[in-house]
Amino acid sequence: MAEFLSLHDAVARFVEDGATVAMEGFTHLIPFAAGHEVIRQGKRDLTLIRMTPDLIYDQLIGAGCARKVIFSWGGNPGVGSLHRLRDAVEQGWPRQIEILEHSHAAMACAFEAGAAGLPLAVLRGYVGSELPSVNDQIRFIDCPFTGERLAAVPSVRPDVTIVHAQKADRAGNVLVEGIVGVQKEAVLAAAKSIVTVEEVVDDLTAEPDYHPNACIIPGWAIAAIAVAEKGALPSYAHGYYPRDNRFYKEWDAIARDRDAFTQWIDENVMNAGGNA
Amino acid sequence: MAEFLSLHDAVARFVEDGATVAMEGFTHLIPFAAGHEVIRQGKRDLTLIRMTPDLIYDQLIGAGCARKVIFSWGGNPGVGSLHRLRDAVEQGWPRQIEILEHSHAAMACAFEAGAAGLPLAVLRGYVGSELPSVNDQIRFIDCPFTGERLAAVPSVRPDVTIVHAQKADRAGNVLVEGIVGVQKEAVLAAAKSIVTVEEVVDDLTAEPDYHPNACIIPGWAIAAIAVAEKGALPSYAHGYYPRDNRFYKEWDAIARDRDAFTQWIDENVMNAGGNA
Amino acid sequence: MSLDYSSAEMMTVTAARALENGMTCFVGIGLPSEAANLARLTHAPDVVLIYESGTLQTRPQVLPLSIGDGELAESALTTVAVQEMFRYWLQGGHIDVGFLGTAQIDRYANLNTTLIGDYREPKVRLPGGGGAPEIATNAGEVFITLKHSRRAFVKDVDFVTTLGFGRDGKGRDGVPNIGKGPTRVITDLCVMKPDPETRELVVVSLHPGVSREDVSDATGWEIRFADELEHTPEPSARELEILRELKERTARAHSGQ
Amino acid sequence: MSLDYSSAEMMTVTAARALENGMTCFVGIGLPSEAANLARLTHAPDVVLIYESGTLQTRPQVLPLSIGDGELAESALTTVAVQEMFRYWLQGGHIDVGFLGTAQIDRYANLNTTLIGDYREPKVRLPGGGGAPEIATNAGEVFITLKHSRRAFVKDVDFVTTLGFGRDGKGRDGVPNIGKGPTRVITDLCVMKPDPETRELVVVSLHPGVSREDVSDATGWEIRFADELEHTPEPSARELEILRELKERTARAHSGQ
Repeated sequence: MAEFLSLHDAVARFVEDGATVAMEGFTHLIPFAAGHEVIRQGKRDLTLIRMTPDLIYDQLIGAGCARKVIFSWGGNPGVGSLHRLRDAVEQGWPRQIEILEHSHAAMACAFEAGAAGLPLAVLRGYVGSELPSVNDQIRFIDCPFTGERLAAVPSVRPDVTIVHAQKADRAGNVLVEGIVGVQKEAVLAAAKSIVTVEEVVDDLTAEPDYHPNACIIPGWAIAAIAVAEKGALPSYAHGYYPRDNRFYKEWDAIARDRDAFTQWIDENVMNAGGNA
Repeated sequence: MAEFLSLHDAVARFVEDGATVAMEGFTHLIPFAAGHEVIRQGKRDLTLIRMTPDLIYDQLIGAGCARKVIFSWGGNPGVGSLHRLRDAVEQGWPRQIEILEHSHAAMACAFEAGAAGLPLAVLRGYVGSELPSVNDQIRFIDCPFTGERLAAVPSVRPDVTIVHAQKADRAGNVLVEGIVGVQKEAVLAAAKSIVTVEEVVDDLTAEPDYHPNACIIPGWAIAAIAVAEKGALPSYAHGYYPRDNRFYKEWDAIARDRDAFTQWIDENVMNAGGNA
Repeated sequence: MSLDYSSAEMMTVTAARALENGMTCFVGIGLPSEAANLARLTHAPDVVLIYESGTLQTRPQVLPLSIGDGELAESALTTVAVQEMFRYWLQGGHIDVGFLGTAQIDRYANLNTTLIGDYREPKVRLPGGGGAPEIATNAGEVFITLKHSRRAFVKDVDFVTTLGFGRDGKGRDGVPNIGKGPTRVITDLCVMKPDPETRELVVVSLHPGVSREDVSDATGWEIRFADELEHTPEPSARELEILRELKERTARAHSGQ
Repeated sequence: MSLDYSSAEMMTVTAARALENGMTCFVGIGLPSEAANLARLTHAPDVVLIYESGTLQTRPQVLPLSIGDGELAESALTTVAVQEMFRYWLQGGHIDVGFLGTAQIDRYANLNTTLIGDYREPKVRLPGGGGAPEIATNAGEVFITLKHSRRAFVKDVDFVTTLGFGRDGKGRDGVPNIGKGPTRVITDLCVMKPDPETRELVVVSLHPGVSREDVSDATGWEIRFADELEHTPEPSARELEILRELKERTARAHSGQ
C-alpha cells in the first residue's frame, strides 16, 4: 500500500546511490520536483532510464548524479541539444558517462514488457539501423511460426520509478490523464515507485470527472506518494498548468555554459527548499 | 474510412463462407445481433475465434455455421455447459467441428500481438499444463537474454472481426466503455471489421462524458458500422441496458435439446427481421 | 450455542477466512467469488478483488453471475483491457492469491477443467482452461475450493489443464518465476494442504461433524490425514448472516432480469 | 503575378502538398509537423495526424514545440499510451506515411540523427533515433523534409540511425513486412525521389528560381537530375497566408509562456 511521504523522505528512502532509476513522462508530467530532490540529496552513480532524457536528465547529468543513461531520444524538444548530456558524452564533464541507446519503439516495448513481468520485448524493429552495432542489448530472434526475424530487447526493470501525476486519493490510488506516456508501465515495471501528485482528493471514483476506463494505478502497486504542487514544471500537467515552452528555450543558453549551469542549479535547486 | 451500412449489408459484404471470424466482447458487449445475422444469412465453414464462446457461438455452432472454433473458455458463465458446443464436439451434431484451445492469457496476448502486427505473442504461460500436447500452435522459445523458456503462440489475425460498442459518431469513430475486453485488439488485428453500435452521435469528442483517454477506435481503422439497438442482448451494454442473466439461465434448457434449440433459432433468429 | 448452517455455507465461510485483509486476489467465478466477497464483507474489507474481465479492485454488492457482469465494472476502481489484466496485473506479479474452482482435482492438486475421457473423443467436454493455467503459475499462491466427491477428487486427473504440482509432485521444482502453487484446498468436508515434501494433498482440518471416513469415502485415492488434525471453527452468526444476505440480494438481482 | 515568399516557405508548402487528404500520417516534430498541419489547414482537412506522444488524429491550432505539447492531447480524438502508439498504430500497419526530418541524409536516403564522427568518440552528439527507425520501416512510405546543405546531404552518413535503402541501396530487398521507404525528399531547393532501380536519390523537381548548380553545390555527392526535370509550382496566396497565420499564432503562444 502506498505510503504518503514528503518528497524529501520518499527520495531519501527509495533512491539509493548506484540504483537504476526511471523517471518517466513523455513530454507531459515530467517529475522535475523529484529530479531536483535527487540532485539536492547528492545521489551518485545512478543508471538513468528514460525514453526522452529532456531537461530533467540534462540537469541530473550536469549535477553529476548519473553513471549511465539509457534512452532513445536525447534532445531539448523543438529547441536543440541537451548540452549537459553532450558535454558529458563528448568531454566527460562533470564525469564520463556510459550511454545505451535504443529507438522509441524498442524502449516503449521494453517498458511494456517490464510491466508484464517478462524478461524481453519482441518487436519488428531496428531493420537496417546501425544501432544494434553499438548496443549489445539489441538481439534478434526467429519467429517459431513464420520464421520472420524480429528484434528483441531486454525489458526495463528499474529499481525505482519516479513519475508525476495529477491526483492521488486517500487510499493511494493515482490518476494519470492526457498524454499518459509509459507512466503506468514504468511504475509497474519497477521494484519500487514514487509518484508525485498535484493534489490529494478523497476518492478518485467519486470525482466528477471519473471515467470507468481512466488510467488509474492502484495504491497497492505504488511504494510512496508525495504531494508536489507544480511538480512537473517546466513540463506540464494536463488540466492544471501548461508547458513552460519559454523556459525550454531559455534552457539552451543556460545549459551551453558550465558556469551558467552550475549557477542555475545552485540558485534553483540546491538552495531551493523543495517540497519537504 | 468506416462505411455506415445496414447490419444485413455489412455481414453480406464482409463475412464470406470459410472466413476466419472473431466476434469479441468479454461477457460485455457481445455482438448477438450480428451473430444472428450471420446465422440468418446461412454462412458456412467459418473458423470462429473467441476467448469465451458464450451463447453466441453456441448458437452459431448449433446452426451449422462453424467448421472450427478457437477459444479459451467454452461455458455458459455461471450456469454450466454450452450444450451446442458439447454436442458438436462429442456427437458431431449438426456437423463435426474442429477445436483449438488456449488459455485466456495466451489468447489475450495473441489478440494483442495481432493488433501489434506481430506474428507471435510471447508469455510466461502453459507451465505444467497439458494443453501444449493437444494444441500444436503452442510452442516455446528461449529468452536470448535470460535463457528462460517462454511460451509462444501465433497472433490472432482474423479475416473479419465483429464487435458491438456503445456509440459511433458521424465520422465513424467508435467509443467502447466499461469492460473493454479485447475489443480494440480484435478490431485492429483483423483485415476488416464490423462494429455494431447502440447509437450514432454527432461527435464523440463533443459528448458530455468525453474523456481524453477513452477507448475510441478511429473510423479509418474500421470497415463498416451498423446501428443495432440492443445489439448485445442478452449480453449488456454498460450505460444502456443490463445483462439478461435470466435468459442466460434459460438458455441451458433450450440448448440441451436439439429440437428445442432449432425451434428457438427458427422463432428468434430465422424468422426475426434483424436490423436490416 | 450451535448455529444451523449447511455444509456449503461451512465451505464458503472457511474459504473466505483463508483470505487476509489487504491481499490482492485474482478471483474465479462461482464458489471462489462467493468466498472472496464474503471475506471482503466480513474480516477483510480491504482485500483487493480482481476479475479476469479487467475489473481492478472491485466491490460488487451482489455476486456476479458471469466473470464480467456490469456490477463488477460499476464497482471497480478502474477497468482495463483483458490483455492488460493478464499481462500487467497477473504475469506482472501483482497477485498474491489466485482463487480457483475446478471440475476435477488430483492428489497433487492438478486441476482438470478440459474434459473427461480422451481428448479426441471426450466423454464429457468441459469449458476449458480459461484464466486458470496462468493464474495457477503466476499468482503468489493458489487457493482452491470445490465440493468434495469421488467424481471431483480423483487420483490422477484425466487432463492437467492447470498445474498443481504436476503428475509426480515435482512440476514446480526448478521452474523460474513461478508461484508457490496450491497452498490449500477447501471443500465442504475439510481443508487440505500439500505435504511439504511430496506435495501430496493432506487433510489438515475436518469441518464440524465430519469424520475421517466421510472424507475418505468422498476422495478417489487413499487420502492422508495430518498427525495434528485440526477441527475447522464453525461459522459465526455474523458470517452466516452476511453470506445469506449476499446470496439473497444476488438471487433477487439475477431473477429480476 | 508573383508572390513574395522565402525558400523555407517554399519547402513547407511543397512538403504539405505531398500529403493527400485522408492519409494517416505519423508526424515528426519540427518541419514535418509544420508541413503536415499546413496540409490539414489547406487542401487536406481530413488528413489524420498522429504524433508519437500517443495523440491520435490531432488538430492543433498552434504548432507544438515538443512532440507532446498539451495542445496535441487537447485536440486529439483520443490519446493512447506510447507503447500502444508504437505497437498497435505504427507496427500494426495503420500508418500510410511517416513524415521525418533528419540531421544527415545520404544518397540512399539513410538518415543519421545519432552523431557526427565516431560512435565512441563523437565530434557532435545528436539526439538519437527516437521514433524514426521504426517509423521508416513500418509506415507505408516515408516523406523526408530538411534544409539543403552539404553538411546535411552527405554521400554516406556517419551512422545509419534510420534505414532509407541501406548503404548499398538494397537494404529493403527481401525484407518481409517492410514499407516502401522514402518516396520523396523535400528541401528548400528541390524535390528528390529514389531511382526505381538503384534507389539513389534523384532530383525530380526544382523550386522556382533554383538552378541545377544550386542543388549540386548544396549536395555532398554528385547528385543526378531526372531526364524530365519538373518545376515545382509556387505557393499560392492562400497557402502562404495560412502558413504565416499558423506561425504567428505559434510564436505568440510559445512566447506567452
